[in-house]
Amino acid sequence: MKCRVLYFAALRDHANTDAESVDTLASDARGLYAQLRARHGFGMDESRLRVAVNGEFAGWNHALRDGDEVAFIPPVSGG
Amino acid sequence: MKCRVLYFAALRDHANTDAESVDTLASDARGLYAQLRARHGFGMDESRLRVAVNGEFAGWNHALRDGDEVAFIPPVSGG
Amino acid sequence: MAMTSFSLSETVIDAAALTRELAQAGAGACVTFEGWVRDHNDGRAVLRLGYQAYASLAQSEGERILAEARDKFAILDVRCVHRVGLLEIGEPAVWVGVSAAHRGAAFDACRYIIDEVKSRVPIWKNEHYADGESGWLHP
Amino acid sequence: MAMTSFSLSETVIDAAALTRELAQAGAGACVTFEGWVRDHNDGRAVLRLGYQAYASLAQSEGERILAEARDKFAILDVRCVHRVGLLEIGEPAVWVGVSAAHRGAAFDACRYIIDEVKSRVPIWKNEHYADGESGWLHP
Repeated sequence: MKCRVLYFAALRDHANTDAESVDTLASDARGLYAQLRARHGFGMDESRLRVAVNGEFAGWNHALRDGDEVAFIPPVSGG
Repeated sequence: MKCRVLYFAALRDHANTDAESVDTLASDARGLYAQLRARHGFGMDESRLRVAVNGEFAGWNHALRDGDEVAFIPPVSGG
Repeated sequence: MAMTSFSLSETVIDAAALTRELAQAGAGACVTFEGWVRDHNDGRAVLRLGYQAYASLAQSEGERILAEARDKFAILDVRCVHRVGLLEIGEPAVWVGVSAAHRGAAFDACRYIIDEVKSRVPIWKNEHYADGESGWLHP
Repeated sequence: MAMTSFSLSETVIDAAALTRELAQAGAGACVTFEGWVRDHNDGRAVLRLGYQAYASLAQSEGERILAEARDKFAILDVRCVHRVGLLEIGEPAVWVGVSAAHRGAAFDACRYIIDEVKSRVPIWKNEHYADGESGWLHP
């Protein structure tokens, strides 16, 4: 299946893109991040990130479906 | 001796003036307020007031001198 | 600066201009408090307010409070303006602004200042009620 | 109203206009917080900042925080605006304003909102340093 992945801040710099379409066999967000971490060499451990699926925060075990929009949220620093 | 007495808020309404010159034999602020309370019929007990002499907060036992400016400060309600 | 941080005003408080006075390159936080004239108090409809001050003592006590805030909290600058005279519903009666490197000190100092101003500065509120009465508040 | 209380802005925040939106006849207190771009952080000189947001999630999470504040505190109205894009030193990066009948709730709600916004809303700060480097802050 295909997911749309959004990147922000340090992950965006690292991936060198703000979004990409990803073919994945991962069943959940955790598996997808592991796949992308291997591809892009992200230094940030899963424990520092949050996940959002289709614009809502979700758990790492969130089951992915074809066409989902997934974002991995680095620690925020607004304000 | 003579003191200048300033009135504010409810005391001003009661005395019907914002200030007056007072001949007094009182040795301290407590005595002066007792004298003025008798004259004007102020309902407010000394325990609810603070005293200022010459523009600074002072104690009720503050010894008065000729020419002092004395104010009896009702509970404040700014803000 | 310490001598002009507190003031009484007979005219409308210009919050934007006051906020600009607090600006410093090292300031990361600015907290302001405005006290507005409410249309009711203790269940009575209020039409407008009059504030009376013992001006010279209000000035010195106000400055004393701001100096205390500078001592107690890690703040960079501070202003407080209190209105005197007649005010309509909704007008700002008092304005407090604090700038600081970090927000905790700015919040704490702003809260400290308005609490102390309300309890210590010789200013009195005269409420004019819808039923035609008026009265000084002496809490 | 609840759907437009939080917003992201690419242009300068107009604090005076936002404050006017909070006005209500029953409001006696208004507390505001502004976060300003500081000229230093962790000992490094900062020239300017860039803010990046996950806009749709920032919007919904910001609104959620304001709804929580309305539930937790006796407040009348609330607004929060966060800048995105490039900001110069001294510019307001975020503005929070709360009106309430009484000041305690206004202070508590304003503090709650900025604390939650800083910890939960997906917005990131990129600091541009005097030495030519820049870096995303991921505390």
